Amino acid sequence: MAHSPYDEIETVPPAEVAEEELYHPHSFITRWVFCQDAKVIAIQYAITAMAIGLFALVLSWLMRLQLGFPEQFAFIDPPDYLQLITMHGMIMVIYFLTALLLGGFGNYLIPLMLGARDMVFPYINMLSFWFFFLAVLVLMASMFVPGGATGAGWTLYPPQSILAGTPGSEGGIILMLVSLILFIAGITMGGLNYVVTVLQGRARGMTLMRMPLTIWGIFVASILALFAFPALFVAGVMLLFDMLLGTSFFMPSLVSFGQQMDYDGGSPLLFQHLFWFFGHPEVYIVALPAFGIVSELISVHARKNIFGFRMMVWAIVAIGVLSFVVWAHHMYVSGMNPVFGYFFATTTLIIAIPTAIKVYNWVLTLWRGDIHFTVPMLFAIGFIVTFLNGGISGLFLGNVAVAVPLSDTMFVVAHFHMVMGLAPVLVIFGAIYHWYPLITGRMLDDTIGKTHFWITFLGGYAIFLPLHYLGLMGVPRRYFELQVAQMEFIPQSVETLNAFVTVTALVVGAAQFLFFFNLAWSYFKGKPAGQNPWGATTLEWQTPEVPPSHGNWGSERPVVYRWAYDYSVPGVEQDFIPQNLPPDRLAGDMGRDSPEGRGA
Amino acid sequence: MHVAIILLIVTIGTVLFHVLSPWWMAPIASNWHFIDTTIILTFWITGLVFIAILLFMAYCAVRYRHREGRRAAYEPENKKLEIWLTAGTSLGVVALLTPGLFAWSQFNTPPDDALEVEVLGEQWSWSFRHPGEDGALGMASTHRINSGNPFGLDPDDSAGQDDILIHGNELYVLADQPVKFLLRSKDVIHNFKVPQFRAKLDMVPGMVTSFWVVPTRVGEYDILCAELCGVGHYAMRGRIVVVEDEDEYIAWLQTHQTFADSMEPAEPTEPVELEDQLVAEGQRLAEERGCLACHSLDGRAGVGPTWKGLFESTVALVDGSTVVADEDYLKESILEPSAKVTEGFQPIMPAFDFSDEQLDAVIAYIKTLE
Amino acid sequence: MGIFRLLSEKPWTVQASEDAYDGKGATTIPSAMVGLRIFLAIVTVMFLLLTSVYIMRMGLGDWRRLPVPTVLWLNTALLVLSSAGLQWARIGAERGRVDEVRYGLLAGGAFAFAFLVGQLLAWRQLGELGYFAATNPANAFFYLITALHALHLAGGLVAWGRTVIRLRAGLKLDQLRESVDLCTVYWHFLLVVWIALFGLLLVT
Amino acid sequence: MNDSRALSNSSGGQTQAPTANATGQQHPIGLYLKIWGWLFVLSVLSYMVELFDVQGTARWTLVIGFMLLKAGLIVSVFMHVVWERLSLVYAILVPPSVILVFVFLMVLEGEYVAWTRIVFFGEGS
Repeated sequence: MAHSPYDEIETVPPAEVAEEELYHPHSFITRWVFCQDAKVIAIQYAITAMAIGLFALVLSWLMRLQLGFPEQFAFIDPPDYLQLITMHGMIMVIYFLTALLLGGFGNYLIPLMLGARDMVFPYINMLSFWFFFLAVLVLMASMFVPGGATGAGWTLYPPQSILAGTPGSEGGIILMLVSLILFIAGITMGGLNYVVTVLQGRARGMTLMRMPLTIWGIFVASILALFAFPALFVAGVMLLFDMLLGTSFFMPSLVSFGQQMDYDGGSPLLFQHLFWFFGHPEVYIVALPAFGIVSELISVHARKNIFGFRMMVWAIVAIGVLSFVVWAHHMYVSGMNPVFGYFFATTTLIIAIPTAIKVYNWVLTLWRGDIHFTVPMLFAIGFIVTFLNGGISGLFLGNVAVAVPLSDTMFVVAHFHMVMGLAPVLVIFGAIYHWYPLITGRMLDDTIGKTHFWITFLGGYAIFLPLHYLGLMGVPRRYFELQVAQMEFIPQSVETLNAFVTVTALVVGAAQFLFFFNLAWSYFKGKPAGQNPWGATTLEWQTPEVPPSHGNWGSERPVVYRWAYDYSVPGVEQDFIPQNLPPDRLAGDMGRDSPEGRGA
Repeated sequence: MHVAIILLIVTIGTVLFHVLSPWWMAPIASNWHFIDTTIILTFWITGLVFIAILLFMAYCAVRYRHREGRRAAYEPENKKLEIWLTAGTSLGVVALLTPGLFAWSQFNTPPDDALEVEVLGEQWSWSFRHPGEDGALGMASTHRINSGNPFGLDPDDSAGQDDILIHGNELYVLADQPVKFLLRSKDVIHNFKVPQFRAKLDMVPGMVTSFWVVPTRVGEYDILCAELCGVGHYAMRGRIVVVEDEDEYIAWLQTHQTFADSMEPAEPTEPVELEDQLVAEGQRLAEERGCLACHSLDGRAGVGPTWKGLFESTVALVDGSTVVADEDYLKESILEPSAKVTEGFQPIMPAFDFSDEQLDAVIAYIKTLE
Repeated sequence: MGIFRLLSEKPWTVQASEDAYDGKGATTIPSAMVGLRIFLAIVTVMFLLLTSVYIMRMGLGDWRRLPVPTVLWLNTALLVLSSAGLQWARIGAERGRVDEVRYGLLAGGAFAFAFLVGQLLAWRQLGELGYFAATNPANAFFYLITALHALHLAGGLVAWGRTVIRLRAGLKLDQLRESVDLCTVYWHFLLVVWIALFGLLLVT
Repeated sequence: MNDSRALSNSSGGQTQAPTANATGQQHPIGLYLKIWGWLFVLSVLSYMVELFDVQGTARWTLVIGFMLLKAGLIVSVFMHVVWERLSLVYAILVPPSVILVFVFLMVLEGEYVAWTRIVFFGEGS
């Protein structure tokens, strides 16, 4: 009885990407440089993003040195400091996290987890990477033009971003905007590919609800990216017009250093609305893939199905939709129409509900599980702690009146580093430890991995927890120097705290080289992984070869018979059932007696 | 096991840090206790959730860790539990949101008897405008700003004639007198922030924003700029003095000119004879007009070149030529900074509309810095 | 098709396999067409954002209405003709008539080029009258909006050129139908955007 | 048993789909002509608004109304949206409607900024 539906599946026509359309490389260049294989593009994305992320990490060290030991480092002066914070923020949010999570993980995992041979538009996929690469080059170039890179803060608020008095207002800002526009072009091509592949390229039997949560996260995040980045595009183009043609979209009449400027009538708030209409969904563009991946890690390593799967999917969709109507909670003290405060505080706190549910469900997945404390699991647990902490400080900042004393202080810095810095980075590490065996065929070293985890997690937590309290005290952000002695409300002890945070940041930063050492060493000397070392159900581990070859699936694409979380199914001997395992090949009796009508 | 222990340590450590660390909100000096109360309430609700979830995770880490023969439960969903959790969270959110919205509505309804004071921001200093006897501020706009009219007041607006113009970074307010700050910016976005007042708001060029506050505690407080406004952002600071004594307040007000007075041609005064007096005046000006935000006195290059040893030194300019920093050069550099820009610095200094006397004073001060 | 039903499915039960493969979505519409649709939605969002900014900026007091160059009416007609040309090609492709496809495509492309030249003329006219981008926000928006629209059309012409080349290379109609379809939908879309934007420019 | 029947029905629909698609594309030219006609009529109506010099809210409502009708006709017929599955229509129409929230709030914001300028700067009406 239970078998009959599967027989019918065989009549379903095969999915989109036909065999003959698969791209075949002809030379070294088409194999590794201008490659159209999503897996290679994923690696290209990941390496570029990690390289520039490492650069941004070094920038943060310089910032911390200045903050922790003011006046000790003469080579950092105020314009440098502003350039450091701007480049660090912009790189981390956009060129590192967005590119790595969508371009890196998206490209690698979407085709494999869906049972596709490749992305639907491989050529556009390749273009997407090269646009991203070009954007990175232009961004780097902006540091070498006269005046240096822009120091307007990653939010690039006009008027200051294009006026004298801000470093980089000569050329740096122009290159920054050009780089962003290139990035948007690239991410739009990539995002189109991810979305259409999810809609069209799934293997037979892979319904939307049978997709792993990782894919759900990346899918919804790609949709967000597609519809949020146009706002940044519009804002960027208009800012370029204001800068180069002297138009007044965002520029009111103003007197800059005693001189009347030609601008008139524009409104700086307009830019902020546009920027945050992109900027808030951007937070979830980073967070949703991380949510998805962490669900995967917890489920696999706790050997238990994710708790409340449907709730998790709904939460992802709800967060995706709501994220477009909360943008102005970044603008509570911006002087916007005060009426907006009520609306945005309400929507912001509503979005906390699906987010909280996700946290509960991760924790409840551990409950009654069979928890293997592997390195990916440790990173997932670390993520829950930091994300919970950062989510909680988000409740302070989302609640309009409470946000008034806290905005523009170190509290905000601590909040978004906890929730958008540390948390996604922990997930990325966990994901790399999890999927490295698939990508290279070798395991990463466990001892180095655990050391790396504990230093990163505990160190990161120790860096950002105290910063909340500095913000609570009123210590403003983006200050080159605090001059504690002159500020009555700041006790002397803050200097010690700042020095402590700096030292910890240096240690945690240095610990990341352990990770890169691990990556390199294990590539040659790591323990061979074999097929499916974690005992995962999802399709990417069921490829005929590990690492998967070009085209992923050998002669025949897989057919999917079940959802992605059949772990520890009662009555089945193995504690996991791969998604593509036909019911008649199940060892033991089929899970007919499991709850909710299996075998009805 | 060690995972559980470390989770416990993180939980206890976080709580202990919260309770024991010396870093906490600056003592409040205004009427916005309600904001503080809401913050504390948020700490309680979210703190309990934080502790509960972490402890539960620690429990799971011990109880459900992998052992030989252990098998996880199979439970795709548990509707009852999920509904309870959702409902509980929604309740918590309502408990947080309600006082928040209530406080916001207070924040946006200034009392009718609030004194309106204008705060004018520019890179990187503050000035203020008191409404004068009529209690009303005159119209002002950026279009009308020039060296004789730095606030851009409308000369034809009768309400503006008695407005008292307060140059310099210091403002006095009366304790227990509600003040509504009208915020305006000449150039870029700034933010008027006094940490002890809790309330703050951006000052946006091209519009006027406002918030209100009742200072409740006598004392001197720092004014900070809390919105990135360029290289001098960190140095854009002022003082606000809360006084109880009305006479003291009025005496302070009277040290400043009204708009009408400021528009009258200044009477020629006797030249200052004593060199010390001149230097002292120059020092006062340098501090008040924000010169020292950019020009250091200790030889360090800041936003602008240091003043130490500047006089009579040879200065390299961006166009490759050199010039000796004599009195004429210094004067020109103050009145028209973009004329000769020093090598290695950006042409970002504002033009200062100093009178000849003021110029002499500042230059006399610079001469002493050797 | 119930998106809510889809999302409320319990994937761990066997019932779920009823919709075991969402085959309709994958087979009836070619992926390229789905991709184009989503892209058009993105472009719509972009122009809508621009419009909302336009409306807000309009209310700020210093708005001076721009004289609409007469040539824009001609351009609108050209764009309509261009769209019609492509529609002709599309119908031809459906019915397997190569000549109609060829003439339709060529006419559509030629009118589109003419439209772009016309837009340049409009810019020159305005420039000669002294309406520069910086003088007034209305001018700035006019240049910005027309430039973005023209860029999109120019991008479409690249796809058009590729189709024409493949037609001349002697590809069969079956292999070309999809390209012609895509071009036509894109052209109609840009026509809608232009009519909406032109209307906006006219009434304000 | 019910399950398998439902499935075979749906898969049957899928095998037919390509042919249904091919016929679905062949709409009579008459339909297009009719739509052209309607577009023409609507345009004429818009000019009537201009011609009779209708002012104020009525002018805006009429002009925008005709514009939307025209856009709707083109999108639904020429871009074939009317023959699409509902879910795709949702996917295409929902994001732009979220933007409408943005449009609405921007109008409010614009009015607020303009108001502060009138009150404090004494700038024109």
